[in-house]
Amino acid sequence: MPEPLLKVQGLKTYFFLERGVVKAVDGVDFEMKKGEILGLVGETGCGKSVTALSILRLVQSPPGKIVEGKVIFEGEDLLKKSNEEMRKIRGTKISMIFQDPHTSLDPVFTIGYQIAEPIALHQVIEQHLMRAEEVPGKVMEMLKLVRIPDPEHRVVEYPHQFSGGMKQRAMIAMMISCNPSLLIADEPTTAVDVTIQAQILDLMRDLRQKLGTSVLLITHNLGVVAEMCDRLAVMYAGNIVEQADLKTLFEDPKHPYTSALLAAVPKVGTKKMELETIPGMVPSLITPPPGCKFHPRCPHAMDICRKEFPQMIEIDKGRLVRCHLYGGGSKK
Amino acid sequence: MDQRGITPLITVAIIVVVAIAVGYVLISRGGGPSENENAMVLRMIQSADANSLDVDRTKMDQAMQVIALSQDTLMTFDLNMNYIPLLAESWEIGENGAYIDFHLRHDVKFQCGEPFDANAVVYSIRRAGAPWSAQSDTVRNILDAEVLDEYTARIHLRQWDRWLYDWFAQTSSSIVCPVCGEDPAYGVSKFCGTGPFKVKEWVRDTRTTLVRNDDYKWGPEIYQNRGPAHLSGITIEIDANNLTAEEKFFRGDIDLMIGISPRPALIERLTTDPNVVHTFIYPRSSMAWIGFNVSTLSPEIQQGLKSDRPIPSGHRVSPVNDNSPWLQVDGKMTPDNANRGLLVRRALLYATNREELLLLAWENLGKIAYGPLTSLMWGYDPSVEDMYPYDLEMAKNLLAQAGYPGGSPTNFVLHLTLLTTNYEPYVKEGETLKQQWKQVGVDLEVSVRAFDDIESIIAKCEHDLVVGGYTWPNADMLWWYWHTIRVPPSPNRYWWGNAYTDEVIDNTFSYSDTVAFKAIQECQRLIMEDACYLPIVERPFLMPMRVDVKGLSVHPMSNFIWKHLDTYIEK
Amino acid sequence: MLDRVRDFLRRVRRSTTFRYLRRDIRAKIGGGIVLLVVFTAIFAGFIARHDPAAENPSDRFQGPSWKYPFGTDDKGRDIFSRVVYGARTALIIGTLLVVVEAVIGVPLGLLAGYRGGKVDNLIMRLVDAVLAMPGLIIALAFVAVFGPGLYKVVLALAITGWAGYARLIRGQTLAIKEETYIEAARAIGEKDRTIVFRYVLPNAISPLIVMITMTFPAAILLSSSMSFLGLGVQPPTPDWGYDLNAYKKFLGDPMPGPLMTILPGIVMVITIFGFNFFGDALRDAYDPRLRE
Amino acid sequence: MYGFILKRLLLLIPIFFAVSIVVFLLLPLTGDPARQVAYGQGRYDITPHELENLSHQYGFHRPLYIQYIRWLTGYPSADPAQGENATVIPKGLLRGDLGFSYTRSRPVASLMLEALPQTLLLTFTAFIMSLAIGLLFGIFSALRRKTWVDYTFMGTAIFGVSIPFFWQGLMMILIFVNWLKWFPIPTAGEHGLMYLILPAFTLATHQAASLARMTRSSMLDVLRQDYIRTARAKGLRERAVVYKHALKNAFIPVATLLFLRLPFLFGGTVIMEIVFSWPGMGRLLVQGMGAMGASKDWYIVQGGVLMFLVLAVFANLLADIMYAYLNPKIRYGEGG
Repeated sequence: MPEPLLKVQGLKTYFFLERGVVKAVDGVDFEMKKGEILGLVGETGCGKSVTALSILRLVQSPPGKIVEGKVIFEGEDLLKKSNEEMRKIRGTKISMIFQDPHTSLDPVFTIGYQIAEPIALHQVIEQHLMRAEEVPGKVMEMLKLVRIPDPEHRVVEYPHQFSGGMKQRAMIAMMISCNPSLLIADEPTTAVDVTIQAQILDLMRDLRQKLGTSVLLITHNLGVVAEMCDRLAVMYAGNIVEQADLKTLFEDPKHPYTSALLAAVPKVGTKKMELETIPGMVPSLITPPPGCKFHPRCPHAMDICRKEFPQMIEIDKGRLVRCHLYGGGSKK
Repeated sequence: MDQRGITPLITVAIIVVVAIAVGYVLISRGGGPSENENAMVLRMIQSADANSLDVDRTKMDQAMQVIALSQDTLMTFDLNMNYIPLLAESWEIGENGAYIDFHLRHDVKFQCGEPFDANAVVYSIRRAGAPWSAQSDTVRNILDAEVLDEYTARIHLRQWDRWLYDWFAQTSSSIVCPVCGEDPAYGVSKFCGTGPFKVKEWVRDTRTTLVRNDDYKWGPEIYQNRGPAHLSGITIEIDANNLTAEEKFFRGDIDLMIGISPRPALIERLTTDPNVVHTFIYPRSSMAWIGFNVSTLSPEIQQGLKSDRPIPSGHRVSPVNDNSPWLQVDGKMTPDNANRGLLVRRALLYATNREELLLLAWENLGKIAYGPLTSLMWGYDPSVEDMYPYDLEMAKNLLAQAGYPGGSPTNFVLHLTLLTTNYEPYVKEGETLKQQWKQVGVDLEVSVRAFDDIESIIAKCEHDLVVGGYTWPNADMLWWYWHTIRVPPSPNRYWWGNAYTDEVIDNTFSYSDTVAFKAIQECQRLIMEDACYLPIVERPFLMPMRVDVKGLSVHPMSNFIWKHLDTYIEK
Repeated sequence: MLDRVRDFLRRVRRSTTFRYLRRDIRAKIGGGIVLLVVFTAIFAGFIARHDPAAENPSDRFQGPSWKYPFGTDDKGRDIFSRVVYGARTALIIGTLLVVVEAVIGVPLGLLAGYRGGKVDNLIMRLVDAVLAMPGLIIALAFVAVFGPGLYKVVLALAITGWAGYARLIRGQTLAIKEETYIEAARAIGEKDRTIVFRYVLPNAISPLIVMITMTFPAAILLSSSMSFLGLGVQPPTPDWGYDLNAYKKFLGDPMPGPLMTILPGIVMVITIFGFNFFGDALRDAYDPRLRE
Repeated sequence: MYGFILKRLLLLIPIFFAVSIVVFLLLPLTGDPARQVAYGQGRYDITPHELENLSHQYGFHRPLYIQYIRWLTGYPSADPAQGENATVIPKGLLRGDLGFSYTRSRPVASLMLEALPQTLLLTFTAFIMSLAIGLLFGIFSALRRKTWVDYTFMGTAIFGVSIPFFWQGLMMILIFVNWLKWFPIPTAGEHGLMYLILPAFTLATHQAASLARMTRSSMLDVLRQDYIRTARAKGLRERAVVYKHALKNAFIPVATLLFLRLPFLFGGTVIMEIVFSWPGMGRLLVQGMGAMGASKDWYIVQGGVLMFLVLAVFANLLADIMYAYLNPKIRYGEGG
C-alpha cells in the first residue's frame, strides 16, 4: 500500500474559552490517498471545519490550540514544522477554499491582484519557477481555467462587482494557482445557489482530473458527497465515527448516526412522506456525555455506551466504525 | 493591477508634510525683536494691550505710554509737576482766562514729513472735542480753536478752567498730524505725531514696535538729550501669561517689565537677582479706589437750570438704578433716602481694614490712601486721614440706622456686586473686601469682567460698586467725584445739591491759587463726609528693569509722559 | 418597593454585563475613581476642611501639609477644599449636560429610527451637520453672545452634544425594529408610542448608559477649558478651570508655587481618566463581540 | 468617484448657506447690536442719539432677513453716512468683507487671512504627529492583543484623552521651557519651528490617543474577517497579511473618523493658541470674545466663527472623499 498523501492521527484541537474548554476536535484519525476525493460529513458544529483548519494550522489562536496529534503530509508532520515552513506549504502544497465567497475575498483589492499574490510570492519569489512578467499571463490562464467570462475585464474588478458563483470560482483559481497536491474545500457550495453549485462541483471534478489534486471535501450535504466523493468519513462531536467508500456507506451504513443521517436525506422516488429526523441535540463540546458521545440520541444505546468511549474498529477492508454494536468493545 | 497597500495614508502624509514645509517657509519671517546686533532696542513687556492707540479713542494707561512716545503735547510737566514748554515755546492766558494763545516752535515736523503748525493744533483740539471723542468731556470748556498765524494758535474758552489748562500738559492732549491723522478708509488715527518714536507696527495683543524718529530735536528740557533718542527702537510685547513673561525678563530677553502685579515670590526674585534693578514708583498721582454707584443727576442738572455752570457736552442722563435705590444720595431726594445711602456708605468705609487690603492685594507695596487725592498732590488735605478708622461696631450701628440691622457673617443684610477687571490686585481687593464686609453682614459678589463690559455697565448705571484706579497729575480728579463727565470708569452718578458746595466747587476753579487751594481741601472733606467713594491705596508701580538699562529715571507721572530720550542700553 | 430594588440589584448582579465588569480591572479602577469623585462631590461639605472661599492671611502660600493637603493660595485659601467643591461643580455640569442632551437627542433618535423615510433623512442630515461642527467653538460663541455662567455653559455644550445621542439611539432603534418581538407587538396592534417606549427604548438602554458615562469626561474637559478662558463658570462658583487659570501665574515661582496648578490638575486628569476607563470597560461589557 | 465628489461639492452650497445664517445671527442675538458695535469701537459714552444714527447707518433697524441679505451681499447698500467713517460698514460677505475691527484697526477679513495659515500650520502639524503616533500604537496593541503591550498602550491612550489641553500646555511650558530650557519661550508673534513643536505636540496627544483606540478596534474587527484567513491560507507572509490586507481595510473607517474629528482638533487649537500665544485665528477669536481681559469685538467673533465652521465643513468633505477613495464599493459604483 503506497504512502498516503495525508495521514491525520489522534488530532485534538481545543478552544480555551472563559466558559470552559471546547473540545472541537477530540481525536480525529483518517488517511487520504493521492488524487482521491474524501468527503468529511457531519452536522454543523461537529468539528469538520476545525479539522480542516487544524491541518493548515490556521486555527485562530488564542483561543484555539492544537493540543496533540499528528498531521503527516507527504511523510512529514506538519504540526512539527516551523511557522515559516508551514507558511510555504500553504497555498502551494495544501490550499483551502472557504465556505462564504462573499466574505472570503478582500474587498479592497482587485480579483486579479488577489489571484496574483500567491503566484508572485510562491512561484516567483520563493521557488523561482517563473519570472515576474509572466504572472499576469498566469492569472489570465487561471481565470480561464475556472471559466470566468471575459477575464481581460474581470481581472481588474473588485469582489463586490462579482456574483457569488464568480467569487467562488475566483477563490478556486486563487487556491489552485500553484497547483497544490491537496485542496481542502470547506462547504464550497453552501453559500451559492443550486445552479451555481452544480457548475462549481463540475469545475472541481475536472480540475481534479486535469491537475490530479486530491480534495478533502467538507460538507453536511450528502447530495454533494454522493456526486463527488470516492470515500467518506462521518464525523460526530469531534470524532470520526465511520469511514468507508461512498457506495458501501450509502448502501449499508454501520454506525447508527450514519444511518440516521442518511435517513434524514430525502430520497428521490421513495414514497415516504415525512422525513426522519435525528432525535435530541448535538451534544455540548465542553462537557460531552460520558462513554459514546452519541448514546443520548442513539436508538440502540446499551449500558456500555454510557460508560466506555468506543474505539475505532476495522470491520472490513477500509471500513472503519466507532461503535460498541460491532463487538470488540474497547481494548483492554 | 492595484498594488496600493496603505498608500493613501502615505500620499496624504507626504502632501501635508510638503504643505507644512512650504507653509513654514512662507510664514516664518522673523518678527522678533532686535535682529541686527548694533541696533539698541528697549524691549518692554506688559500683560495687557491698549484698546486703541488713537489719543481721542482711548483712556487706557497702556495706550498713553505709547502715545507719549509717538506724539507730543504743547506743554508738559517737569519732575516737580510744573508746566514746561514742549511743542509750544511759550503761551499766555487772555484776560481772566477767556482764551489761551500758544506760540509754537518753528522747527517741528510730523513723522510723515508734514510741517507742524497752528493748523495741526486746531485740528487736534477740534478732533478732541468731536462728539465721538473720549476727550469731549475734558475739553467741554473749549469753545473753539483758531489759527492766528502760522505758528500761533488761540484756544477760546467758555470760561476759565484750570484743569483744562492742565490738560494741555497731559498726554491725552497730544497733537496728531492733520494730513494722515485719519485713515480715510476707517477713520482711525494712523498714530502719526511729532514724538521721538514712530509706531512702526501695532499688532494688537501681540506687540507694538516703535522706531526712532531721527528728525526729533525738540525734546523737553527735563532730558539731557533733547533728541533724537539714543534708542534705535522700542518694542512693547504683550504676554498675559506671566509664567512666560517673567521667564523672558529674567533670562534677559526683556529689558523692562511694566504693569505687573506684585507677588511675594516675584518680589523676592527681583530683589535678589543681581542683573535686575527694580524700583517701586509711587507717582504722586496714582491711586486705586472703589467707587459707589451713588445716584443719578438731579432734575435741575438734567434741565441745565441748576447754576450758570455749563452743561458739559456728551453729558449722559442716566436712569435711577432701581436695583439699589438705597445707594442714591441727592440733595433733592427725601432726607430719609439720602440718609440711608450715606449711612451705608459710611458703614462700609468703617468696615474696611485697609492694612489687610494693602497686604493681600498689594503685597504691602504702596501706601494706604484716605481721601480722593494722593498725599503728594497740590491741595491734599491730611485731615481726611482719620475720618474712617477700622471700626466694625460703628459700621454695624450705621447699618442698623440705615435699616439693615443685625448684620453678621451668618446673617447677610445687604447684597452688593463689585465690578473689576481681571487685573490681579483689583480682583484681590474685591475678594478681600468680600471677606471683610462679611463681618458686618454685607454680602459682596465680585464679578470679574472685561474692561469694556465694565465701561458699558457703568454707562448704563447698572453697577453697585466698581474697582478703579487713576493716574492723574492734579486735584482735577475732584471733578470726577462731583459728577461723572470726567474720565470713566466713574465711581459716581452724583451732583452736589446745595449752594454752599456749589460755591466751593466754583472756588476750586478760582484764578487765585490760595482760594483754589482752600476750596480743594474743603472739597476733599466734603467728599469724604459724603463717603461717595472708598479710597484704598496710593497705587505702586512695579517697574523692574535689567541693570544694563541706563538713563531711565522715573517721572512722577510714571511712564505716561515718558519719552525715553535719555534711556540707553549698555552693551 | 424595597424588595423591588433588591430584586433589581439581584438581576444586575446576575447579568453577564455585571459579571464581565467584575472581572475587568478597568472597571474596578475606573469605577472606584468615579465612585470616589461622586462621593466627594456629594459630601464636599464634610470632606473639605475649610470654606473654599475663606481667606486667612496668616498662612498664605503654604505647601501641602496635614492641615492643608494641597497647600494654600495667595489669599490663604485651602486649595484642597476648592478642588473638592470644584468636583461638585464639574459633576453638576456633567449631570445637567447629560440630561439636556438626552432629552433632546433620544426622542429625535427614536423618531428618526422608528419612522424612517423622510423624517429620518431630515433628522440625520441635521445630526450629521451638527456633529461636523467644532463643539467648543460653538459653545464659546454661545457664551460670548449670551454671557457666561454655569447653566449657560451647559446649554452651550448641549447645542452640539445632543447629536451624538440622536445618532446612537437611531442606530439602536433601527436594529431593534427588526426584532421579532416588535413584529409581534405590532401584530397585536400596540400603539406606536407604546412600542417605542415599552419595547424599543428599554432595549437601547445599555449603549445609552455607555454614552452617558462618556459624556461626563467630555463635559468636564470642555467646561473647564471654557472657564479657563474666562468664558465659562464664573466665581464665586468654584471651578477647576477657573482656579487653574488663576493659579497658573505661580507656576514660575519656587515651590510650592507650581503645586497650586499641578495638584488640582492631576486630580482633574485622574477624574476624567476614571470616567473614561470605566466607560471603556462598560462598553466592552455591553459589546458581546468583544467577549470570548 | 468624481461624480460622487461633485455631488458632495454641490451639497456644500446649502451647508455654507446655513453656516452663514448661524454666523450672521451672532450679532443680532446679543439683543442690542448697535450698542455692541459702538462698544467695539470703544464708544462707551455713546449718546442715545448717536446710537440711533449708528443703528440706521448699519441698518439694525431693518427686519432681520433684510439685515441678513445685506450682511451677505451688501445690498441694499448702506444709508448715506450720518456719522463719520461710513466706510466701516460691512460691504457684504460675498464681497469678502467681514466688517472692520476697531480693536485691531484692520479689516477682519485681512486679519483672518493673516492668521489662517498659522492655525492651519499648527493644526496640521498636530494632525501628522497624531497620525504617526496613533497608527503605530493602535496597530501594535491590536497585534499584541491582550498582552501587556496592549494594556500599556491602551492605558496610555485613555490617559491621553483624559488630559485637559490647557493644563497639559501649561505643564509643557513649565517643564520643557522653564525647567529644561529645551524650547524657546512661547512669544506672541514668534512662530518658528521650535515654537511650533510644543503646542503641536500637546494638541496631538489627545488626537493620537483616540486615533490609537480607533485603529486598534478597527484592526481587531478586520483581523476577525474571513479574507484575512484566506490571505493566510494563500501562504502570504504575516507582514503582507497584516500591513497590506488588514491595515488597508482597517484604515478605511479610521481615516474617515480621523477627518471627522478634525473639528474637535480645531477646538483644541483655540486653547493651544491662547496658552502658547500662537498668532492664529483661535487667539483672535477668543480675544474678540473678550477672554483674558481683551475687549469684545463682534466682527472678529463673527469672522472667526465663520472661518472655523468653514474649515470644519471642509474637513467633513475631506472625510467623505477619503472614504470614497479608500473604498472600492464607492469608487466603482455598487454591483458588477
